[in-house]
Amino acid sequence: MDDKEIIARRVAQEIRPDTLVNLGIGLPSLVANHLPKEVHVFFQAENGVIGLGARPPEGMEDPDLTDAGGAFVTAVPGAASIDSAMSFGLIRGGHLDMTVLGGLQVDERGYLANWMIPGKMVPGMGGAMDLVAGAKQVIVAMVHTAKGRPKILKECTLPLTARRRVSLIVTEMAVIEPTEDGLVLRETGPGVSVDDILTATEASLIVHGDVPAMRL
Amino acid sequence: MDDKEIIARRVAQEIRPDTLVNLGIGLPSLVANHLPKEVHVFFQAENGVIGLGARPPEGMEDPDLTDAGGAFVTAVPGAASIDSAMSFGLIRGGHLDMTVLGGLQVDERGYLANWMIPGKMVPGMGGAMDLVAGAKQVIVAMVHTAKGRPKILKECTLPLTARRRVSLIVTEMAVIEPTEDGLVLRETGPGVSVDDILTATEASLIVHGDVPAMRL
Amino acid sequence: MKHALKTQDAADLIPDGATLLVGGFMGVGSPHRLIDAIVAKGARNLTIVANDTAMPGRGIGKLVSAGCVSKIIASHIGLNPETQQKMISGEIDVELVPQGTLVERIRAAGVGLGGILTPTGIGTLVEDGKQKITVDGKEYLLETPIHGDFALLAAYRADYVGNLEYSLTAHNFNPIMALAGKTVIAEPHSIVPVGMISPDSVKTPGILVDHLLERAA
Amino acid sequence: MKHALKTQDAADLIPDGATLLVGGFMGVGSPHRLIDAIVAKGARNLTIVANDTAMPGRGIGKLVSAGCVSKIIASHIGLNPETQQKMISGEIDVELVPQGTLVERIRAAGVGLGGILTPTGIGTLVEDGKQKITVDGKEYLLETPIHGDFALLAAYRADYVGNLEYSLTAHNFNPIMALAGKTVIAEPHSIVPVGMISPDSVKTPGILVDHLLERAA
Repeated sequence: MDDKEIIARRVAQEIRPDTLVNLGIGLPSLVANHLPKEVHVFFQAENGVIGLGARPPEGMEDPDLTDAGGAFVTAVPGAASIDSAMSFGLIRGGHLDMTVLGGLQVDERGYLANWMIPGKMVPGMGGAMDLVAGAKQVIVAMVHTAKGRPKILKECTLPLTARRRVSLIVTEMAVIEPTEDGLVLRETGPGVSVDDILTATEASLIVHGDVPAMRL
Repeated sequence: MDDKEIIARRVAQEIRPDTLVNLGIGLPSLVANHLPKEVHVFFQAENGVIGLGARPPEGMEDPDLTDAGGAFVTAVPGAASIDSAMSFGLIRGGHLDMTVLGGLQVDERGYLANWMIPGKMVPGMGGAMDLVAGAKQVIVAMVHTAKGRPKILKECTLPLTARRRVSLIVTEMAVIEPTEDGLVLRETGPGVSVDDILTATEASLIVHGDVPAMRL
Repeated sequence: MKHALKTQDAADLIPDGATLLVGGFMGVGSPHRLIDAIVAKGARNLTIVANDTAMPGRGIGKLVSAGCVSKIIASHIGLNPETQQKMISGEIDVELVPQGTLVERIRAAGVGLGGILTPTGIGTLVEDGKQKITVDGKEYLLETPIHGDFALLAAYRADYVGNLEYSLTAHNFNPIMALAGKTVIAEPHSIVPVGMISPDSVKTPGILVDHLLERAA
Repeated sequence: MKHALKTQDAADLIPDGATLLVGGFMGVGSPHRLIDAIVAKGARNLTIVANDTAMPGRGIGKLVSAGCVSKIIASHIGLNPETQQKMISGEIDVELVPQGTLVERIRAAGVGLGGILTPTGIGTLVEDGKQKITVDGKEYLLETPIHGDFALLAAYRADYVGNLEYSLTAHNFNPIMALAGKTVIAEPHSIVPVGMISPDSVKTPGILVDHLLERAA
């Protein structure tokens, strides 16, 4: 199982039935593949659909039905198409149960930076700031380190996405829950020890007794 | 011709083709009857329809299609049904070309009072404050005096509907245009002299030369 | 997927003292069966947020007549003399709000805004106690969100996901209130299987609707 | 009633230096024929307000490539490296706005609000130069309206009154921008006679639309 699959599988376990979930582009979008068939969830694409479906068969694409990454999709029975005001009204109004987003950095306060690297990458925040400010639960899904350097830091050095403590950080090495007291290590990844995690993490982690391994 | 018909006929002359017009309940609603057939206008009912039509034949009413007074109506071809956010978005966003409203008082500044008589009548402002604040043109359609007492005053004694100079005052005695310099008498009503108007008006009126009579 | 509730079971969800956003304009587009059930169970001390209180014997007017209501936030009560009497006697506290401001305040609550700036009400009694903010040299009133414990909606058609369609002037406040109730109860004329409503026809996405009333008899 | 315009005639209405609200999300729901005509006439110095600049060779990306644009207000330019290069070289001034804030700012302009209060952006670079206002103990940014000289919309179907319907994820910013352009030009796939669209299906009332483009070939 590669790192991305570990992360996607573990995040999928967090999704409750009958909720509204927004998956970011890239790694987070893989989470949908690992949802048990019996768990019914509506996925939102912030460009304007509730009830995002699978990719259409070749030749059956509709140019007017894409996900937020611009890829052709379908919609499930019971879907709704909405404009951007409704889409972000849902996100900002607290109607979105969960968002899963990629991350560049997360810090001890649970603050996320994921939208720019000054001087290098200025793509714009898109919907990320609204999602982090507005979703009931924010899950950061990212690999634990970048080129061997920790991404979970004492304090983010990159511009923040929001001043809001995210709900959970899921990497291939660990599940970490930001709390009022700091970052609590909840689970270890496959073949990874608590010490491995501490070494790969700049932020202080709170470790309570034996930390269970992810069950994937 | 009774007073109300004079007023309704004269106001109807102000309506330009291909505009969006909101007519208040009561006297203003009579204006629609006097519009020339060749002038195409969309009437808005602020409860949620653009393209208000005539009363339906008896037995053909739809309980879900009424005007802002609660009366059964129809809709013309090309009508749109809208929710209250869109309806008042149009009114407040400057998309409504004209509103015709009743008045309790208007003063020399052109300010209108039409929504309450403290201690006597507190119906609420409904959409009146939004209409006066937002419509491109505000026409006050009212009888000139109430029980022999002037309604066009130096300064309104009743609570204002908005701090906005209305566009035109049409009564059975006169057409008066509020301007930066004050109230200008534009036309006299049938069988009414300028002196009659001055006597029935508390506010100062600016009279330029010979004042033409309404052409009804 | 939601099973449709019996009207009385839906009314029983609403405790005394709750704040209810109630759709409708002079009774058109109001959830009439739900209102009847709330009257029948003898609810007390409700705060009603609605465009108007209709008239005695109709829609929200029934809640007023039955003594269920202690506070009303509305734009217009002029066609219901009972509401006016109860306001004057002090039985009901009435807050009057311009209609466009009312719908924007409810929307603000629903879409997570802390408030909106509007010129409506500037220079009038509506100013009282409100913050004024100048933007680009123009003065505005800061109007704050109005949340509801419940939103009670009337709809034309629903599916069992809770997606809603509305009809003609029965839209009015319903689609906006759907955003702003902690618990949203919708009373549709009819309910169709999931997949029967085109995604483009949905005006209130089902994920906003917590409970669906059984279809009209 | 409106006669449909030839695409080139519509493009000719737009002077250099104008501010254009342009619908679309990565090119889906953008007015492609109108964009091509604006490129063809060699427009210059445009300010573009849009969710994104798509990618080179697609939708708004074509305006960027052709050098028509001097300023962009958008939430995302990450998939168009040309926009990023022109931003870095100083050829184009880019203002980045969170997507939900962008749509609310455009809506505010369209519905006559002086601004809205949002928590999005608090504690981030988006705060810079903005007024902060506290309501009920919570801090918000005051975000101001964004008006356009023109709104350029894509729609699924129109009638000759100008009523518009949209399809699936091609709604996006179009229905909101329809409120906020001084002149609104809509590019529908098809146009039907007046009366063929149900009043309940209309998402943009025709009175907002100034010009209709001829239907797609």
